Amino acid sequence: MALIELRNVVGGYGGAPILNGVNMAIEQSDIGVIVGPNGAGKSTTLKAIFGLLRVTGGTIEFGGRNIANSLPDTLVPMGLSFVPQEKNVFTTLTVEENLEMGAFTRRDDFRDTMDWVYQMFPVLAEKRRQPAGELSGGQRQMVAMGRALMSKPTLLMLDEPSAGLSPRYVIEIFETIMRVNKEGVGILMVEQNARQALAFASRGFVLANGQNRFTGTGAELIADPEVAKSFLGG
Amino acid sequence: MSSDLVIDVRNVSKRFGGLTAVNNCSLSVRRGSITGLIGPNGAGKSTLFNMVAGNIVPDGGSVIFDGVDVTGFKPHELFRAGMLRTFQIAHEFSNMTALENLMVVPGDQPGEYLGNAWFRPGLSKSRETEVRKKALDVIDFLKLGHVRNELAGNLSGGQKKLLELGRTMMVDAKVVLLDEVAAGVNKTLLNDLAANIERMNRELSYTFFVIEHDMDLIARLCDPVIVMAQGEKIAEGPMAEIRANPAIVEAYFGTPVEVA
Amino acid sequence: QEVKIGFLADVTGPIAGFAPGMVDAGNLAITNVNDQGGILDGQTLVSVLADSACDGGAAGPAADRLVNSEQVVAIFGGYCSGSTIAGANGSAIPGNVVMVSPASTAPAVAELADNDLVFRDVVPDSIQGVKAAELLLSQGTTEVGVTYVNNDYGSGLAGAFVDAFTAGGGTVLANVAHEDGKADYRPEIGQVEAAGATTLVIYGYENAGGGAILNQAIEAGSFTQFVGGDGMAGDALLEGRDAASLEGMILTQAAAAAGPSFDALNALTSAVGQDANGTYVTNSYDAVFLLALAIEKSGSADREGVSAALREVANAPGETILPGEWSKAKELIAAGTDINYEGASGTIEFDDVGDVAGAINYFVIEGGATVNKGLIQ
Amino acid sequence: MSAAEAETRWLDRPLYRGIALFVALFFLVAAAGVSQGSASMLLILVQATGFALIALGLNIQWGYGGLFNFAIMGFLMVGGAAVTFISYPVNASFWNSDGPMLLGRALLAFLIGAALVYAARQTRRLGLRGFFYGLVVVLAWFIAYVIYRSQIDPAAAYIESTAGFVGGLGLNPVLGWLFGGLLAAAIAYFVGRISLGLRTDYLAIATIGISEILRALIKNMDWLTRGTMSVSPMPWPTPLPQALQANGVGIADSFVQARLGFLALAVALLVIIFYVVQRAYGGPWGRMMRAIRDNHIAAGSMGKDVTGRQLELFVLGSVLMGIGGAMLVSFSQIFDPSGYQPINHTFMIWVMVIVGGSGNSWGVLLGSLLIYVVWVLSDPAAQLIFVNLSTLTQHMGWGAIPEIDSRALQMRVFVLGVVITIALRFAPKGLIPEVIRREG
Amino acid sequence: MDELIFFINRVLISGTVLGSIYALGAIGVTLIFGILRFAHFAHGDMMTMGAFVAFVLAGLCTALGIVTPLPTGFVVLPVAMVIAAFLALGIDKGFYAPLRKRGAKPVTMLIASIGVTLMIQGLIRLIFGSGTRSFYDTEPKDIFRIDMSALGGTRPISITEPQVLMFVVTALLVIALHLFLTRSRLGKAMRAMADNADLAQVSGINTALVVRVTWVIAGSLACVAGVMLALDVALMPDLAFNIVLPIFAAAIVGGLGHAYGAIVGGFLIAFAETLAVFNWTAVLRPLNGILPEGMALPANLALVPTEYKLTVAFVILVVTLLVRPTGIFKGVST
Ligand SMILES: Nc1ncnc2c1ncn2[C@@H]1O[C@H](COP(=O)(O)OP(=O)(O)OP(=O)(O)O)[C@@H](O)[C@H]1O
Ligand SMILES: Nc1ncnc2c1ncn2[C@@H]1O[C@H](COP(=O)(O)OP(=O)(O)OP(=O)(O)O)[C@@H](O)[C@H]1O
Ligand SMILES: [Mg+2]
Ligand SMILES: [Mg+2]
Repeated sequence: MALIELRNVVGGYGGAPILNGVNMAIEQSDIGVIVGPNGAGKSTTLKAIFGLLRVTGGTIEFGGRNIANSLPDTLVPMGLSFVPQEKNVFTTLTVEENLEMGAFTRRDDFRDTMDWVYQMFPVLAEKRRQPAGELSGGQRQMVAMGRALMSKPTLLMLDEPSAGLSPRYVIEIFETIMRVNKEGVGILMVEQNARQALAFASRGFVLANGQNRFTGTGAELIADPEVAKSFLGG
Repeated sequence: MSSDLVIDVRNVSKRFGGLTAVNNCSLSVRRGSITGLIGPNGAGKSTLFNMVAGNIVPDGGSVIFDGVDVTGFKPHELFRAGMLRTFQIAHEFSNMTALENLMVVPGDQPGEYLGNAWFRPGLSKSRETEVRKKALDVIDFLKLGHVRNELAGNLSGGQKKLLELGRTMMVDAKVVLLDEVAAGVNKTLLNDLAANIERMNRELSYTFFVIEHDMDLIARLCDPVIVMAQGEKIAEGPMAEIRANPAIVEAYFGTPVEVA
Repeated sequence: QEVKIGFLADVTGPIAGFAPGMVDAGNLAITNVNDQGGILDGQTLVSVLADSACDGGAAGPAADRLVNSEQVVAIFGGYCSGSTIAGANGSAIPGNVVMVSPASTAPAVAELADNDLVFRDVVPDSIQGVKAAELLLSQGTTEVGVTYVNNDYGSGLAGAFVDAFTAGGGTVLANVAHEDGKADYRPEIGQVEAAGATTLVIYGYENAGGGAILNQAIEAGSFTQFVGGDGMAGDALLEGRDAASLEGMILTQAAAAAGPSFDALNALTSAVGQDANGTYVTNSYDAVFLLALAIEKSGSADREGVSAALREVANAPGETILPGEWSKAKELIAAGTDINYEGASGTIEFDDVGDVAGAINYFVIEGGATVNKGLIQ
Repeated sequence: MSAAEAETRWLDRPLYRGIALFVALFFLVAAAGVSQGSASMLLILVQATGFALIALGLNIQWGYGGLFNFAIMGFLMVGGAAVTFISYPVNASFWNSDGPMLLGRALLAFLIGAALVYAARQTRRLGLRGFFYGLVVVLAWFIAYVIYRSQIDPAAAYIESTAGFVGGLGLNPVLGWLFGGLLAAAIAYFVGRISLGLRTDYLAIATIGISEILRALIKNMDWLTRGTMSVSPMPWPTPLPQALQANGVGIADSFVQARLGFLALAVALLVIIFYVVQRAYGGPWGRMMRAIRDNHIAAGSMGKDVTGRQLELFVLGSVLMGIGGAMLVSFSQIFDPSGYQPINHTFMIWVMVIVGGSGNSWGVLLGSLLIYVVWVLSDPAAQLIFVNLSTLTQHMGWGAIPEIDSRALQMRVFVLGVVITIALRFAPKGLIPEVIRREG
Repeated sequence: MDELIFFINRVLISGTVLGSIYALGAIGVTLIFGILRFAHFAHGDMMTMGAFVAFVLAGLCTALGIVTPLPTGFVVLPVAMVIAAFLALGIDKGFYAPLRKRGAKPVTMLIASIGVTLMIQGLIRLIFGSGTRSFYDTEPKDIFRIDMSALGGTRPISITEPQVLMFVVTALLVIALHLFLTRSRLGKAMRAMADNADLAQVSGINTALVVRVTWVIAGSLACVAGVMLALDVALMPDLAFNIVLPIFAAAIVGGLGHAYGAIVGGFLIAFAETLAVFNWTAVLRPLNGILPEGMALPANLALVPTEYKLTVAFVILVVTLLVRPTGIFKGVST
């Protein structure tokens, strides 16, 4: 059974629907990447999963339960985690407090998780007492991901994690994502750095006008000339 | 001095509290060029742009634009002098429609003055028709036609970036400063945009000054490329030359992704 | 059948603290009238209340509602001078309605071009201030500090006091304004203290800034003598305060807050649980009772003639009428006898501009009680 | 689609919604007219017109410009003081005294002080920086303050003791309204220059501060405004009821006719201003202002002179406030500085604009009329409700509410509060919200 | 010496009392602003409401014949705080939560809070009338006069019991609040939400709970401030409404959203008010001995007349904002 499965999801912000039947399935071992033109509904899809907008049709199954229209504070304990694209750290809180906030829903001792995060991002351990607002763009992205990992998710969703990062950080972030995935966290992310992302994705989804256009493994999508031309910039 | 330089930044510095974002930095942009500006996150690129475009007053040093010392000028004065910028984090007019976002850009609209609005409606009206036509053209070019009546605040991240870029097409500017317009924009559309930038540069002799992390785009468009790190300019030259510099490669590009 | 008297009352706004007592006093007068046979041919006298909020802008609509919608015969009010003036100019004067204000002490009220329609049964600030100054000088006090509430009442009273006190050879060491409603008056008190005054004259309201200043001045402990005006007088002064610290405090108030008239009113108010010593309570009762008498005298529920009748029932000569003596007054009027109402707030004799002259009594706090010392000579 | 849904859609269209609400308002006013009589209704309408002008002024500042102006009371007082000065009869005893001469000297002192401050600020050009520059400027301010006080204090004392106050010029009140607008504009210009750089809430509290400062000045400059003693009666631009009565009009009719005259003048002014404002806002001027409101950084980089334009809006709005404030003073015939309270003269205007729908002149017009009418009617309404409530508690054997007459009136504010919260609850963007201009 | 004592009595103690009141009020304002992002205008009336709650409780105690060593109004404070917290929660649920749900703008919330202010004011006056009341009707207020004759002073330093209590309570509350915000999970969540509400929601923080906690804290703090003010001065329906402007000024000068900023701002405004009208002659009088003949100090050396007292506070405010546009501690903004 898939970790998460979207079937014909329809939803929007109150006006005309933005998602007109989105389908996707991710296993816990998968890295899924959503690509597509601007305004296709990629971010909206992630928000729909995370309960940040109204889903009016279709089902979103996570761990066998339909979670459509559930709120984040119920989804996080279930193992779902989300890193928005912008403003994804608490700038006035220290790095460590940022991580603690990620573990807000947990009642158990989360110190080992924190150690795990610090192991994965050693820079953060150095800066644990520093306000997150003083970090560079790449470091912030790590804090954001660390925060999301503190809830010990089984599925981590990321919205354009590489946007605005210098090439070096793009590589670092992607490597981190792969590492996280190897630790047993399913990944679903939106990327405009599509070629690079699809290169290591096990599942790729091309979205346009709120609908799936192509689905396959990352390699398949890159190889598809039609996809390459219309969505990956040739 | 040399009218060859349209932007000449001399020894500017900017501190935020304890942090020196730009440190005694000098660089210049040749007229008619597409000059790239790259560097690690937090190098001070956007801060430099802000000082050139008048959004931040430098702590020291001066900015020469088209032979005039414009240090301390207000952004709108620089706009009138022919400088136009985009923002890294989209600064759309969120409660206005996409179309209006573009229509508001052209300067010197007679209808923007109360006197004309009250007493010379004809003048305002004819200009208004022109502006609308132009805005519609730009909207179509950016493939935003279907959302032209949507509030800009409701657009997707990439669409906002496109709108940001669209503004530069609404006026004839001498110099356009682009701050990471590619981030979040679909690559296919980006190809069209790059072609358009090249065309404007060639046919309308716009000068572009481009901050970008997308090396393909930089390589395609820019010559020369300036590299900044820790608030200072550390290198300048054609892209090939920059890529050949091992120090920069190590600090900035890193190594290619290995597929797991 | 009803005869309406409008109450133009500043129930909300800056003087909300003591306006209710005044409204109640007015209503008490109305109850007295109705209980003793009603007005004219046994008709009921009723009050119509309108809120003027101590603001000229708000007083306009309020007064107009009374004059043009409710068609009242006469108006009791307003309280704040601004309300009285705005109500008079906007509606009462053009509408030919008599107004009697129980509390508007500003000189501007006397200057209205009012066709003899606007009266007040409160002694103008000037007289009380002058009398207080004379009293203090005669007692040998030559140096005082003054603090007054920064409105027409306080500044008028303090102005008159200071002028008279200095003219009489005294020195006003500090003359400090205060605004009502502040959390803290220690800086104001400090200014007076700093000037070296040990006698503090407070021209404010006991249930607002004046009371707070008195408390904080007691806490400061550097004054030996307090003096207050009618705004400070009342039973509430001794409630919740250590009477010992007020020992010797002098209060001035328009006469006769004692004597048969006051006692008569005091009996009436105590019966219904009101406080005759409350701020402007006597003036309010008198004003409404006088209006009722004037309507009775004029013989009809018509606005015309109330003004002239008011003078006749208020001014000497005539058979004396005390507060609450409605049935007696009614009989006398029916018999055509001239009457002269003696107010609980003082001898009410309206002059040309509708003001009362009034004598000033003074009181001293002695042994935890307010003792009436009679007229200031 | 169900019928209910269709209905909400229909009402959601701003035009229909606006018409429906204005019709409802008309009935409310008409009902007030029937119950209160036409004279009272006209009085309410005149004052409401004044408030509408003021609210339009705030709408220009907040609705168009996003400027958090909480200094409305200050501008109303300025307008009031202005019309007092222009239209109140001439005070001969002042002009025949030494007062004008002393005031002239004070003015001279003021100018000297201003020059001194200006000069001190120019030391920056001479290269003075940092601490010493600050020191020089502060010192200059202090000296200027002392020089000015040394002249104005004796002048004030002299005038207050000889002539009371300076009196007026005895000119037509309409001139006074215009002067009120002008004076408000001048003050708004300076206030704006100082404070418009502040962000929303910080600007709000700074302007509250400025309005308190203005109030303190106007209330305590007895020589100029007669301070707490208030000035009256102010003349009307149109005939007073007394004047009509002198010409043989009956009392009841005189009220109606006189107020109709004033109302006609006020409404004419409102219509002209409304038209003029709407016209500018509908075009590129309004679009530019909305752009600045939405994102002033971007607007600046798109060539809009943000500070200049915000100042333009601030001054323009304040002009309307000055005119409105002056008109209200003329109408009520009294200028009473103690009567001004932030809650009634600043926050209430905000309520009018927000409940009506900021950014939409029609909405603001509706809001100001509605709130004012509700405020006036809350007086009898509160009495009706709560006196009956007291009777009820009496019947229930709980005893009457003490001081019920006054306490019922205290509930006026409660009635108003209920109306405000209910209106916002069902229309958080205002009764007639701003229209998004979708075109092409 | 007397001059110094005078200064202590008139400036230090007076400024501290006023500053404590402003600070207690401003903390609530600033917390609500930080987390809910609107200027809660009704805060002043929540203070008054809290004071009346305590007044009723104190009245009950007296009626039951309970005698307490400290002022009864103070002893019942904990209970009053609980009640005030519930009232605050109720107000939020009834008036602000529906607006929040519909995404109302901050200014709409501000106007709604004006509506709430008006309602509270009306209700308080309906129930209690508009007169002034005192917590000390049945017991005298203790005044401590510290004799300074040992140090050569002729006058005592005087301070009242409620003032001492006020200092203690303010200090304790500030420390408790600090510990709560920096140490507890919920406190950190509150700061997180003040920082970035959307991200807090995404992190799974129960934002509704945080909002409730905010109201509980703000409501009970308002109650403390109101009771303390009423103990020091007197209890009246417009007790705190009159000082809501300086309270906002304090919160803003300190920088909105910062609890410590509110404290600094409160004391700054209070001392500005106090010092502006302070008559410097009182402390400089010894100089008269040194100064040459004919150059005696004038009787009044205050910066401004008392009519302009609040004006000075506001001038300080405006000047502070011109130098630091978002307050001393770099506050947030809507
Ligand atoms: N307004 C500000 N206040 C405080 N620090 C700032 C501010 N703006 C920028 N900085 C800091 O200045 C440094 C340079 O920032 P800048 O935005 O210029 O970097 P950049 O080169 O554009 O980076 P990127 O590629 O990530 O956009 C960073 O460390 C940043 O945190
Ligand atoms: N809050 C909103 N209200 C109304 N419409 C919205 C809102 N947010 C997004 N939209 C619309 O939904 C559509 C899809 O937006 P979405 O953000 O999902 O795009 P995207 O695929 O993530 O694009 P991008 O690559 O540019 O980020 C867009 O047309 C946008 O205009
Ligand atoms: Mg997106
Ligand atoms: Mg940047």
